[in-house]
Amino acid sequence: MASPTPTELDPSSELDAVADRGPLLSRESQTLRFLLSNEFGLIVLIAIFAGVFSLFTPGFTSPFNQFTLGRTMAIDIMIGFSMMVVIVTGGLNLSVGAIGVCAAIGFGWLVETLGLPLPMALLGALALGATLGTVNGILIVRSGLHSFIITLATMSIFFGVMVFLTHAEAFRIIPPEMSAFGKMRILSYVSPLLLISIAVGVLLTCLYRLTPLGREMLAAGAKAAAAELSGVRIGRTFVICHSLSGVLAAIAATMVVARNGAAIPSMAGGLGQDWLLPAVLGPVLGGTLLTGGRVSVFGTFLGSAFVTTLTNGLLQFRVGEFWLQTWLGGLLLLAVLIDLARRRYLARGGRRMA
Amino acid sequence: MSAALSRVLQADWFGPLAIVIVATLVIGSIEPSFLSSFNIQILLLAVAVNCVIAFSQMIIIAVGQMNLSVGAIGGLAAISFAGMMQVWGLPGPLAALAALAIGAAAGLFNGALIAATGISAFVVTLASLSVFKGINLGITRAQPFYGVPESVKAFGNTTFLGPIPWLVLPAILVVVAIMHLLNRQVLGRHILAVGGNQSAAELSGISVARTVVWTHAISGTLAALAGIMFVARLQLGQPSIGDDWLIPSFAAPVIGGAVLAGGHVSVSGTLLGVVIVAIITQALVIFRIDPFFVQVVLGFLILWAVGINRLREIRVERVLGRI
Amino acid sequence: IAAESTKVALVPGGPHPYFAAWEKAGQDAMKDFKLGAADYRIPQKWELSQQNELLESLLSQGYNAFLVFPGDPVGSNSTVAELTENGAPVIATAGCLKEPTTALFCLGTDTGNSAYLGTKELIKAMGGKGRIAHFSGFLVDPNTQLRIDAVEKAAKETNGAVKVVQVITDIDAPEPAEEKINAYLAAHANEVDGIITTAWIPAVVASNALRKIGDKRIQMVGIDHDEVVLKAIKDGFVHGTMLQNPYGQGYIGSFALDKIRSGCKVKPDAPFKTIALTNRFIDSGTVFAGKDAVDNYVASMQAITKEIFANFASTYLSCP
Amino acid sequence: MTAPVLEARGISKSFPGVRALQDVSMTLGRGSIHALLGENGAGKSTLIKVVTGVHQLDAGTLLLDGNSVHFAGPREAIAAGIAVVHQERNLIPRFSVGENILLERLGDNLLRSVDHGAIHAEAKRWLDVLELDVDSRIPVSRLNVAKMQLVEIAKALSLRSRVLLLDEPTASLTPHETVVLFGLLRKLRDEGVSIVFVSHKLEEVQEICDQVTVLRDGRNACDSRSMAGLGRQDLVRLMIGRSEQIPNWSVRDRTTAEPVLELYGIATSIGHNGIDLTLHRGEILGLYGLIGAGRTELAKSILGIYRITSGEIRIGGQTAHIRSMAEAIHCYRLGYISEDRKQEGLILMHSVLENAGMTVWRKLAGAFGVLTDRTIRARVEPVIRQLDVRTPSLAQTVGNLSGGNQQKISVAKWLAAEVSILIVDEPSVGIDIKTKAYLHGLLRQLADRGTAILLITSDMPEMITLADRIAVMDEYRVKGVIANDRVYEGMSERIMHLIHGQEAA
Ligand SMILES: Nc1ncnc2c1ncn2[C@@H]1O[C@H](COP(=O)(O)OP(=O)(O)OP(=O)(O)O)[C@@H](O)[C@H]1O
Ligand SMILES: Nc1ncnc2c1ncn2[C@@H]1O[C@H](COP(=O)(O)OP(=O)(O)OP(=O)(O)O)[C@@H](O)[C@H]1O
Ligand SMILES: [Mg+2]
Ligand SMILES: [Mg+2]
Repeated sequence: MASPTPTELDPSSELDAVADRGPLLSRESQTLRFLLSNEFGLIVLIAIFAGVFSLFTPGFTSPFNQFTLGRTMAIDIMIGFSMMVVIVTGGLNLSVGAIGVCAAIGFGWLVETLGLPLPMALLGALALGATLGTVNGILIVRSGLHSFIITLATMSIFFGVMVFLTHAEAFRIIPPEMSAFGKMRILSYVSPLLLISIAVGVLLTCLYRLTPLGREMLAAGAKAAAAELSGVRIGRTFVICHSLSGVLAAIAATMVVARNGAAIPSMAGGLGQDWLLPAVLGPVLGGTLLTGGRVSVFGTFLGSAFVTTLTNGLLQFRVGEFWLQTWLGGLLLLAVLIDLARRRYLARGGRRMA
Repeated sequence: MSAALSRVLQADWFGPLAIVIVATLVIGSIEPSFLSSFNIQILLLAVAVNCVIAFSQMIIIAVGQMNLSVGAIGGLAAISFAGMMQVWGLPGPLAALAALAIGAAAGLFNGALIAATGISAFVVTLASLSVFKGINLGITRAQPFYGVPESVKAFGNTTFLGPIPWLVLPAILVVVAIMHLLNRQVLGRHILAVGGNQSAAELSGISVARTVVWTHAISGTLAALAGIMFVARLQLGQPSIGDDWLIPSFAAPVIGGAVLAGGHVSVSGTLLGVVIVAIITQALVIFRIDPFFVQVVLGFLILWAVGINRLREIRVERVLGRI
Repeated sequence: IAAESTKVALVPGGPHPYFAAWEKAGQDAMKDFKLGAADYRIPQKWELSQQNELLESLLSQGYNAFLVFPGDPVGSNSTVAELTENGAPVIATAGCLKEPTTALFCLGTDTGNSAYLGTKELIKAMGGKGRIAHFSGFLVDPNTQLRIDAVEKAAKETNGAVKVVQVITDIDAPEPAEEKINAYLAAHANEVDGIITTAWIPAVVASNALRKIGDKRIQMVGIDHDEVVLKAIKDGFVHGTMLQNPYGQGYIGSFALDKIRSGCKVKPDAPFKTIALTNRFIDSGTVFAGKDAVDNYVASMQAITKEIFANFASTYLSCP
Repeated sequence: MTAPVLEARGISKSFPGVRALQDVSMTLGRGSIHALLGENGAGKSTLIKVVTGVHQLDAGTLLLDGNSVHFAGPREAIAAGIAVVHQERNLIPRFSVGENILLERLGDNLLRSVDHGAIHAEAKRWLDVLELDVDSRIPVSRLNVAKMQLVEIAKALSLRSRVLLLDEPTASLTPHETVVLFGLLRKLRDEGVSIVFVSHKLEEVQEICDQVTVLRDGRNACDSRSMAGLGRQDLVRLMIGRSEQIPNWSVRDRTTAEPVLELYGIATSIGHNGIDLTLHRGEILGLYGLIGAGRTELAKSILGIYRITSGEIRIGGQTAHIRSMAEAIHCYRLGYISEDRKQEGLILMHSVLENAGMTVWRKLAGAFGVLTDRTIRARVEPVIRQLDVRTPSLAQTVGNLSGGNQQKISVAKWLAAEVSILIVDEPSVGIDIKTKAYLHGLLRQLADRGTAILLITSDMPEMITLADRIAVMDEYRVKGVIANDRVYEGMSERIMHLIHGQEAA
């Protein structure tokens, strides 16, 4: 296999002669790049573990388990997305959970107390998420402080205001279509929530691949100074990232409402902290860089899917109940080591190909 | 003179210190019992343990990584400490040493794995968090160890020189040691160099791998120390010790001026960050804030504290002509 | 249906010492009633989603009867509904689900009532007047609000002689509990006469704090049976504690689930109690244990268990 | 020739998709200064990195004093007495100048204490040797690129090693610092140190080197020849396979065209004062000055990065208040090629395509705001080809390109942007002579088509080749503006006279 060596690109010595030599991208290196990618690694890992689980536990492949697995996965993926769009900037949004809970409670209030129709209430919840996210973004950009500390504070504030207003009361009277949606099974295996996550994932991929805004987000996150000197409006871009994070958190929250059949303040734990782990785990395993500037929507999807599969399978395995976490951590380590070995092996092969 | 003044104004600790002083004066004048000897003792206790937790994270921030497993290591050390005293009847100091060793070993495990494989510290410590917490639950089955000897309890509960708790001693030792380490010791400079620019450090002949391993070992040891101190303070080995350390462990260094990307941390700033958080927590209790409003006030106070500090930085930058 | 086919899962909300007795209760029930299984399975963390996942998974694994401590009184309902829809009866245990729910009934401690009774005991010990501080658990747990209300109610009944001057919440973890309770006592110890705690960790920490300041003037009523609390009662730093009956819950609950699976129905006219969350509540017993009762608290709980068990089937179930 | 100190034999090294070195050899004699030449991407830096243990070689052997050695990492190379200044800056930004200089020498005993006093005393010595006037206690992040480069050189010198590898050490230095450095290098050579010197400035190479190795496309074009008898055109031929084409551009006068950028009495928060400049349509106005003259800062002040305290800026005849770069580009069609490609010019972790297209994304987005790789490629590929960028593909990470090729990308993205005023700050740092000619041609073309260019460069020949007029700056003031008659000797004399003249008088 011959990848183009630099000599092939040597232009003719005449200054103005721009020869038309076809695209500079070669197919071989694209294939190798995919095989070396995180996404491929995760697919392999999911396949390995899913295979082991379905061989050794009877319950894993049952329609009900696959359905609940998909449902849990869908929510974790969406939570992962809402963190991912901020990680792109090199920051974090600790308040994803708090925004999510606020959006869920806001949704509950809109349908139960105000009696709004379902679509309006959903829009209202998303708008609330966007607003809170925007507040984060503006505070971060205006103060110049790290998003970690700002969202740490707003996590307290958003959640505190919500608890203060509701006194931790849940909203239960949500439209029956909503809870039915949470329980709905397509072909008895698939939760429609998973389809929503896939759809959002496709949209996000388009954002980063096909729009100037998405590219600017990545550029600003990778190296703000360089992006700024190329005309990217850093501040505005960062604010939009946070607003988007708020919207995605709100979508995740409405999915949880559908799943729980109620909007409850404790759905994400105290201050919404229970969301933090799934929020960061998916993007990080999926190859989104914590330092910003690189994103993989599909990777986040697979990362979250991998962790939920692993957890689900381990629960099926019935390892000693108190030792489950040890197993989970151990298998996670094993998984990244397998992945590392794969990458080393392929990289060596790739160099030989060159 | 003005150079010295501007150096002080630029220092990381200046802003947090000003906040601490102002807050102490304001709270003390409204509620005199804030400055009572018992309250100072409580404040010192909280600061003593929390600053060790913060340092165990700070040192990892310094090298440009994150350690999500500080709480899990602390919890594991705590229950090992209490467990060894209860089950094997080990004397306190011996059990403490063993628990510190467990913490160091856990840190070494993290560090070695990160250094050897190049997998991000975030993923490694997340997985090991799970492993350590699982061992904790597996051993205790969520039951506390109660058999903490009186001597350990006394260490966690008594004071000297008036209101100063004994537990402050290990904390002071840690502060001094970390300060010395980061400013004056080759290892400390290596840690900051790796955090500041890893590839440059590598090219300058610094062994990044060795530095990372050491850093994690120190972090693990500190987390274990915090766990041990907690057992002394709580007087029992609770399996849930450490579950909630993560966010506070980051908050104090960041309030104190640490750069999350690595290469710059401030020991005094972090210490003051811990003090600020402790004062805020206490103020909320002392002023009897409606429990449903506590979180809101807490959030605004954090914003206020970091905001003030940031304003000062902007002033300094403006004086230097950067803006 | 034969008893061997009954596979009970006892699922608490997360790892917590309170539920330790469930394991033994399940094993005993399995032996005594010849069940297929009565396993104690815990979620790894106190997270509603983790508990939901565990329950769903247990269902796929073939468990067909559940004793569940609801992670959230409202939020756990949809998962419980899913379990019952799949033919597995559920009893809300130790904590209740908010109606409407598909759980058969709630077998547990009336958290509000327990707090109320505890406060009454405290007020008695305080001589009928004074100021009370109340330390409780997670604010997002609706039970916390019930407890706050119950304590307030008991204080109100004294017509102003007793006042609740402080409520501190979100101290279910040892670290914040240490910090906040000590800080409070440091600033306001001489302004309170009594402490009521309505969660496990605050009870432990407050007992220690009182021992530390050596103050026997402040009266305190705790909750549950942590050794620290019991010892503090013996030593006179704490007035008493409100015991609950986890063993009885696990044992009787397993028994009831098996009966239901073998065709019994819950009597519609059974003498259920009504509490804030539900009108199908069975009290698993809550007793106040003071200084004289701490040594044989196990015996007293067993007595209650025996008593409830003796006519449980006839009172609450109608069997073919 | 004296006994070889360091020998590389048949070295090969590949990266994914690139064969960087193939069977390359080089022999380094004791007490010699050895030039390592080649086009951008020829493999010079890679060879240096292989020799110093940064990269592991795929094939070949390294001999040190005749013994085969293998360096698993930079530590071992340093321990073996090899010091290096890499092409990219490798400093710890928050560490003091002094500590950066002595970083290698902190030692391996992790528990030893650091004596800051001794460090600064020692560092001061090396700063003095290089005649660099900075306080060794300030953090290096406060230095400009040129001073950072000198610090890096001091860092290598302080190791007092037998072998010194310098990868384009003079790229961002002005002639003055270069003279000081060369004096020092000669002294070291006479003390028996073996030095490898990489540079694209052939005058420098001819001035100081006694041996030469030339690489072409990763292979030896010549292996350790004596410099004696090799002329400039011989070197060029070895490097690019043909001789240099020296443009013979006519003198232009654009001062009659309409002014597009005017500065009147500009003073800034960092010390500029009373600056008057006018840039006309289609004009290339040079801005010359020694390091620290404040040219970069003036450019950044125009862009709104530093505060302007008094004076007026007019763009296209209208008073302009630029507050951000985005405004500069989108409202005033004003572009800026930064001198600091690593920090401000490029996003090293992103691909060539992303980097080169960054300035035109907004413009290229089609209906519904959709912007595909294909659209961007169509716009940037011609420029990238014209600048002869060596990359396996447009998807290559810019950070993996050779230094000169990175610089080309940071220039290319502005050539693609089609702005009407372009500020160009040290555009040809690290670019080989062939591409430099292309670049000059492109800039000249732009100007011919009406773009006004403000050219900041410390490279006097480049300045005299390109500029129509030259403004000379010193200590944050404009000392004078002279028309360029493109006669090197006369012009350089007049420029230096403007800088030093008034002081002497
Ligand atoms: N880490 C890397 N990964 C992939 N390719 C690389 C890497 N480092 C260098 N290369 C490639 O190796 C080739 C040689 O690069 P090198 O940096 O040695 O060139 P150079 O001669 O120093 O050029 P310059 O004059 O521009 O500095 C180039 O094509 C470059 O793209
Ligand atoms: N904010 C600042 N704080 C301290 N020093 C500064 C600041 N801004 C600029 N300087 C210093 O001012 C001097 C002038 O900058 P610089 O050398 O970049 O000017 P220049 O004429 O563009 O030089 P060059 O030839 O490198 O382009 C430098 O020594 C730089 O370190
Ligand atoms: Mg190079
Ligand atoms: Mg400059």
